[in-house]
Parts: sequence; C-alpha cells; structure tokens
Amino acid sequence: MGKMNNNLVQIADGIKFIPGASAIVAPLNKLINWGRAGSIWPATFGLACCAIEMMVAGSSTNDLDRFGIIFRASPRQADCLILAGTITKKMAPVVRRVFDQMPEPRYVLAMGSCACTGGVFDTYAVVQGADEFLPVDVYIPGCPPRPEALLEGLIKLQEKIMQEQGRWSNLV
Amino acid sequence: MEQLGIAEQLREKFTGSILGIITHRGQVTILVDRKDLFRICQVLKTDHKMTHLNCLCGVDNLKRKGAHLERFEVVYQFYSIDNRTSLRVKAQIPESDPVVDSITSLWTGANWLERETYDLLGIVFNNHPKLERILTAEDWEGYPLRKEYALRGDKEWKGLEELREKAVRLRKYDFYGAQIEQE
Amino acid sequence: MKVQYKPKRNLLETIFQVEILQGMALTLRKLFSPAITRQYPQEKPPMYPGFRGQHALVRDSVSKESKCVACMRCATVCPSRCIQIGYDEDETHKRVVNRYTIEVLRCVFCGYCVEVCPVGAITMTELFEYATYDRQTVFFDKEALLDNWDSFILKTGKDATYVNPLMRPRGVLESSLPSAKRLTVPDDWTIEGQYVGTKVKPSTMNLPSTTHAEAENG
Amino acid sequence: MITLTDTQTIDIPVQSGDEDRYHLKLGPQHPATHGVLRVDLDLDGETILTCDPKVGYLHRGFEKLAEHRTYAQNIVLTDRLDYIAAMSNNVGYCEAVERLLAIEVPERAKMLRVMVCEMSRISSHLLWLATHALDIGAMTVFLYCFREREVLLELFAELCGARLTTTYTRLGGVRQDVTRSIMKKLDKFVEDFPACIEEYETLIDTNRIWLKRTIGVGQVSAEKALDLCLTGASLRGSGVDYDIRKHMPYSGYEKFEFDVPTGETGDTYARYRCRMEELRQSNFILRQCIEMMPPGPILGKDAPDLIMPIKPANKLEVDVPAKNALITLIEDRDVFMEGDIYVATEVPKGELGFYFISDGMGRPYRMHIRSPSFIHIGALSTMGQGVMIADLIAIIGTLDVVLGECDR
Repeated sequence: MGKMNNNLVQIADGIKFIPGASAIVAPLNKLINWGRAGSIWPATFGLACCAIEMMVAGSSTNDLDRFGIIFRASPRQADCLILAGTITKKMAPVVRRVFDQMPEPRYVLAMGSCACTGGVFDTYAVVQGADEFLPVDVYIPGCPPRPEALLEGLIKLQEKIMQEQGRWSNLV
Repeated sequence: MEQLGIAEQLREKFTGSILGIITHRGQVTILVDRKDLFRICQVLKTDHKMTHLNCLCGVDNLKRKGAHLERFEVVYQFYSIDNRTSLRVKAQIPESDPVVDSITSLWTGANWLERETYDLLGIVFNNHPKLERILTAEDWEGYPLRKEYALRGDKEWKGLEELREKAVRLRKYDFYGAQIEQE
Repeated sequence: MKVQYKPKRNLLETIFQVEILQGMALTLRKLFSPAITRQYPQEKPPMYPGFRGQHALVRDSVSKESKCVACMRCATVCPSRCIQIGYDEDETHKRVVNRYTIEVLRCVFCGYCVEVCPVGAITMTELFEYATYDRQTVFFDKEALLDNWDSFILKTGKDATYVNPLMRPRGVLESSLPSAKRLTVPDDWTIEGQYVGTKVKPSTMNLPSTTHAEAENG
Repeated sequence: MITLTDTQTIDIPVQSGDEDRYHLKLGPQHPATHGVLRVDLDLDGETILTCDPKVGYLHRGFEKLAEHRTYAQNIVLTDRLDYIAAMSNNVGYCEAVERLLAIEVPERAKMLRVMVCEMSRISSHLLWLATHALDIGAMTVFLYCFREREVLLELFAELCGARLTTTYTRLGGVRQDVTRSIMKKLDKFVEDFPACIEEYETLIDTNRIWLKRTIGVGQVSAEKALDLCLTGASLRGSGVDYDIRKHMPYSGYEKFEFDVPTGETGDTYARYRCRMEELRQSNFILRQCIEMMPPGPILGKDAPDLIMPIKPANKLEVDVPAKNALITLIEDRDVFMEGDIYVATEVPKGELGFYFISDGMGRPYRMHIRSPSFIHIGALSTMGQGVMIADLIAIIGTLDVVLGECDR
C-alpha cells in the first residue's frame, strides 16, 4: 500500500489517481466538485452582442466541448446561466424566471459590460447590472469580451466550483 | 428636379393642404395638413408609384424653435423604385389633440412603425388595427422619447421593483445567498 | 441577375441519394484536413498591436509616475462616462492628478480616450483575460492602472517605451498630430508606406505634400 | 424549494368543442428565435392560426440616448445596433451625419468603407447561413461557416482592435489605415472563399431535407413584399430589383461592378439562393477593392475632432497649461446648420436608414433609425399565418433578423 501511495498522481485539486489500477482516491466533497466543474452545462440563452461571441466560443475555433461544456436548450437541464448581453427591464423578469427554472447547484456568469453594469446604456430601459436581481458568480469585462475571455471566465468558474464546500443541495 | 415636380403637382391637386415645400441637402420635404395626410399618401402611392415606404417616425418639437412648429410632427419618407425618386412628407400635430390618420391600409408594414411612434411619443393613429405598446412593457408609464422624459426614466417601472423584491425573497434558497442571510 | 434553382434530380440520383453521399464525402474529406481548433489555455490567440483590451496608465520611464496632465479630454469624450479624474492645482497652476478611476465594467472599449489623449498617458493593452468574482476588483484606480501597465510590460515582454499604435492614428498626416503623438511607427503605418491597390497606375497617385520627415523637422 | 405562488398562471383560451386549439408562447428564451424574440401563437393542432410577434425585450433606449451624446460618440452606439455587421452600421451612420453636416470624405476612406462593408456583409451572411441551417437541422454548415467568419473577425481585430464592436469609421473618414499584412490576408481570403461557398452548397443546396423545408415556405409575392415594406434579400427574393448600392449609391459604390441577384418565387429557397449569390458578389467587390485602393489620407481635412462642441457658439473649454499646449483647440464649425436628412444604406439585412434632425447643436435633436429587422419581424405576423410551427422557424431564419437592431 505504501508503495502505491507514493505513486499517486494528482490530477485535480485533491483528486488522486492510482496508476495501473484504474481508480481514484478523493474525498467525496472534492469528487463532486470535480464532477461539477468538469461538466458545466450552460443554457443556450443569448441576449445581445455577447451571444455572438458566445456562439463563436462554442464553434469550431474555440471548441467549448473540450472543457465538458455543452449548451443545453432547456434551463431545466442546465446549471450555468451565461448572461450574454444587455438585460433590459422588460427582459429582466424573464431572465429571473429562467434562473429560477434551473436546478441547484447553479451558477451565473455575467458576460460583458452590459450584463455587469448596464454599460453605455445608462437609460430608462436597461437594468444597471444583473446583480440587482441575480447572484452573479463571475464577471467578465469586455464589450463584448473575446471568446477566449469567456473561456477564461468559465475556467475561473471551474476554479470557484473546485473550492466549494458542502454544497450538496439547497436543503442542507 | 423630379421631386419638386411631384411636389408641385400635389400642390395643385390639394390646394390649401400643402403648407410648404422645403429643399434641404437635395432632399425635398412637403409640409401637409394632417387632415389630408392619408389622401396625399394614397395619391403618392397610386399616381406617383411611391410604392416603398422607407421610414415613418414622430418628432417631439418641444425644444425646437420655429414659427409653424406644433408640439409633435410625423415624418414619412417615400421612395419610388421604378422612378428612383424620394419624397418626404411631414405633418404637424398639436399637443392638445395628438391624433393622425393611420396609413396601415396602404402599407401593412406601417403597422409596427405607427405602433412604435405611439409607444415612444404618444401620438395616436386613427383606424389602426392594434395600437398597443410595442417596445416598452405593456404597463409602462410615460412616453420615453418626449423631451420632458428624463434619460434614466422618471420613475422606476413596477415590474422591476417586483423583481427586486422577488430576488430578496428567494435569496434564502440560493447557496451563497443563504450563507449571507445566516450571518 | 436572376438566381437559378438547382436542376432537378433525375431518377438515378433520386434512387441513390447522390446529394446525401456528396455531403457525406465532403465531411469525410474534412476528417483528414488539419484541425483548426485552438487549444486555448495553452495556446493563446494571435494579438495584434492596437487591440482594445485592458486599460492602463503609462508609467513614465523617468518619473515613474503617470503622464496624465488632467486635461479631462478622455473624461469628456467617453460615451459611457466611466472615467473620473480628480486633480489639485499647485502654485504654478499646473494640475496634479490625485484620482483617476475607470469603471471597467461600464466601459465599451471604443478607444476614444486613447485617441484623444494629448500626451499618450492612457492606453489600452493587449490583455483581455481578467474575469473576476466581484465588481470591486475591476474598478481600477490610478495605482491599479499603473500596475496594469507594469504587468502588461512584464507579460508581453515589451520594453517600457512601447507605444500602442492606437495613440497614433495610422495614415493621418504627421503635421495634423500633436507632437507627443508623432512617434516612430512601422513603415506601412505612414502615409508614404501605405498599401496601394495593385492596379492603380502610379501616374494617378497624388502624394500629399507633407511627408513624415518634413513634419518632424518643422 | 420554490412555492407555486412564485409561478405565474397563464390563461389558456380554450373554447368548448375546440380541444385542438391552444395558445403557445414561443420565446423570449428559445434557441430558434435568434435572440429575445417572442412569438405568441394560436394553434389549431400544429397549424398556426394567428401569429403575433412580441418585441422590445432588447429595447435599450437607443434613440433617447443618442439625443444625449454627440455625433461622434454615437458611432459607438451604432456598433450595438446590428452587432453581426457593425461595420455597415458605422458606415451608414457616418454617411448620414456627413451629409447632414457637409463633411468631405477622402477617396481612400470611401474605398476602405466599401471594403469593410462587404467584409461585414460576408460575415453577416455567414452567420445567417449558419444559424438558419442549424434551425432547419444541418449542424455541419454551422461549423464550416464559423471557420470562415473567424478569419474575417480576426481581420477586423487587426484593422481596428475589436472583433465585433468595431467603431471603425470617423466623421470624415475612418479610424485606421490598412496595413500590407491585412491586405495580404484579405487577398488570401478572397482567393479561397469561392471554394468555401461551394462547400456549403454541396452540403445543403440539393439536400432533400433542405429543399423540402425551404421550397414554397414563406412565399411572398412582389406586391406583398412591397406592401410589407420588406427590403434587402427578403425583397429581392421576390423579384424586386431594389438595392440601395445601385439605386442611391453612397461611399463610391458607383465605381464598382457587381450584380444584384434577384429571385423569382419569393420563397425561403429563393432568398437563400439570393444571399449565396450576394456572398459571391461581395467577394468580387472585395477583389476590386484590393486592386483599386487609391493612395491618400484616410481622414478629411475638415473632419471634426472626436470631442465635439455641444454648443457651436462657444468653444469647448479645454484649458491646458500654456506650456503643455499640445492640444489644438477645437474650432467652431458653422456647418451644424439646422435641418433634417434621411440617408439609407444597404446593410446585410436590408435598408438601414438614419433620419436626423439637427437644431444646430453638436448632438442630434432627433435620431430615428429605420431598422430592417424591425419591419421584417413586423411582417412575420402576415407571413406566419396558416403555416406549421416548424415552417415558422424557417421563416424567422430566412428573414435574417437581429433583435438588437429591431428593438434598438
């Protein structure tokens, strides 16, 4: 046993792989985080300009599937909401409802200036920041951010998920 | 100039309804009385082959100086694809009675443009099939493009306030929100 | 011109579904062509000079301070009103900047502030990866902006006198630029070295009278 | 756990004896509506009885905001109109303001504008093809189109520093000149692109699923299209030869040779063929740009500064210490004369018109945007009547709508 312990390969934060025997040694908490971080499924939810860059991130040049990120058309199957674009006051209740339809654990990623603070549209019709009514996890600056910046934001989100503790369900 | 010729023909046909002809940067505008607006548009479409409606919008003249300016005006831009001529038609609308005839029966595409003008400026179009708010929410108060309306809005929309309350109410079901509430 | 519908299939093509096979053959052929996917975190995208990324205040190589003279031009031109500048006046009525903040999450990255800056104090670097968990981190004050410049120099390996070409609009006459923006730039950014169409006859070319060298002398 | 009181009840209008009739709200969150479009449908089985598009979910107060910003600052806003082809919007806006303020544009800048317009037309049509094909069920086309689109976006990034929101034009010219490396890459793109169009056509042109889903779907006659005020490829598909580049040439389009493709039947397939042909024509225009690019400055002599005075009578107070007098003070311009103007340009979606009223200030008194998408979605209620739900998705795709431009 001792010999094997020395050969453990750390493949992620707290996740150790036993070479030769296809087995993993990890605390359950870390294992679940690892699984969640490796399979972020965002809802296909484009609002404005940033949605185009989100599409680019999902297309051939920057393949999002490499990170286990697959767009789901229904919020019921998704666990990440990418707010890609301007959230207007008329749209805000819809955004909130899409968020409410998502099962816990769920994450929100505000992409671009408009989703973060309203951006240049400091007008009567635009919500000044998604965090007025949503718990935003990651803010990505840019107008719109490059697709690589979105990828970096998703990697930041993965890091955040890996450091969570005791997020089993909203009942606990 | 062909545009001016059309304007002159219209002036002969609708004596008294054409209040003026303006040329600015090569574009001809005719000012018409709003009572005859529908008929003038009809004549433009049928007799002068102005089959394409480029643009329809309303203007608030509150902060503009001018002798004959009423509070609002509506602007129509027509184009004839066959003759390659364009013409602009303007009609003044007083604040006390902001009503003008709809041209939806001539161009179906004018439907939404008129709804938009109603939504943002509060100009009412007679005989419009469905004059409702289109860009702003159904229960929005005020007309945003009027000059006295502030850029950031005069007061908060009801729906957003409800949403904020809802967000506070539902925060305890959220993982990080529940932690904050416990503290 | 009238566009044509594609010709109808004949009986044989209908039976053997030739068009489906053609499509399949195309996708099969692509299996053997090189992949175009960029392995992002390991492989960075190509960045071009003048990319409008993270903001920075240029750290002057002599005084180690910002070059800003508080002329307020950037704050005036900003369409999203995200730049705030505070300044004191010393005894010679020279302005000393004491506060310079950019609310990056409101910025639209249009580059107007860089373009109007008369002394080349503010710039936009080629960094774009700075996603955060909270809004405060990307509310840059003066120190943070100067640090951005340092980290940009450090990360990209450029030397401290590097100049973002956004500061000098390409193809504009040298004499129409303020002197602080008359910088040495690559050849094809000047009006003499600019790209000219392959079929433009040299006789029709009317070169402007002011050249690069003249503007620097005069 | 979310209690039921938080969900809203929806009244479903069911008449007795009419069990098959129901009411469906498609959107605003739906992958096939190209953004935040909502369509309220009354259905009989799967046949649409009435179709009522609801827009405004992206209404950002654009026209109001433009009245509070100067002409130069509004260029930034136009990027966010039709964000798929931001360059075309920049050019359309600047053409309008330049005619209003009588600003001269140098020849080279005009040619550069044509070049970026056609580049953005190609990139916009590629995105249209990608999403339209994805809606109808062809996934591979999406991946192929984005491959070429990425080349163009990287060229935009090299040219002006941003991929989507370009802010490339300036009043009286453009922001930056092209370099030789950009032209070399563009030359290669123009060389390779016809082969790529062939690839897309191999995949879908004769594909029987594609043909079944597009031929005869969303048919509009020429008179009906004019009645609905359609423009762009949606109008040309019905056989009306109306292209503003030919009818009212701007920015030196009269110097270029190109054809305007028109269809005959006015169905989804005809519009698809028109747009594919437009890709080839745009490519041809780009080839001419590469060959005919004239030398010279890219910004006119009387081009206004980015910092525009709001009141023309007073100089903008920019007091700089005398020793640091590096700034050329903005001169008064007496060209901010009162008046109004309507200038239309041909953007990938159709006719983009800007109607300006100037009251002599440095910012527009009123700016109205005649956006093609707004009118095209308005036509959806007519075009969508009596068709199946699946055909409605094809019709939304073929109209090529962008909600940012529609709602403003």
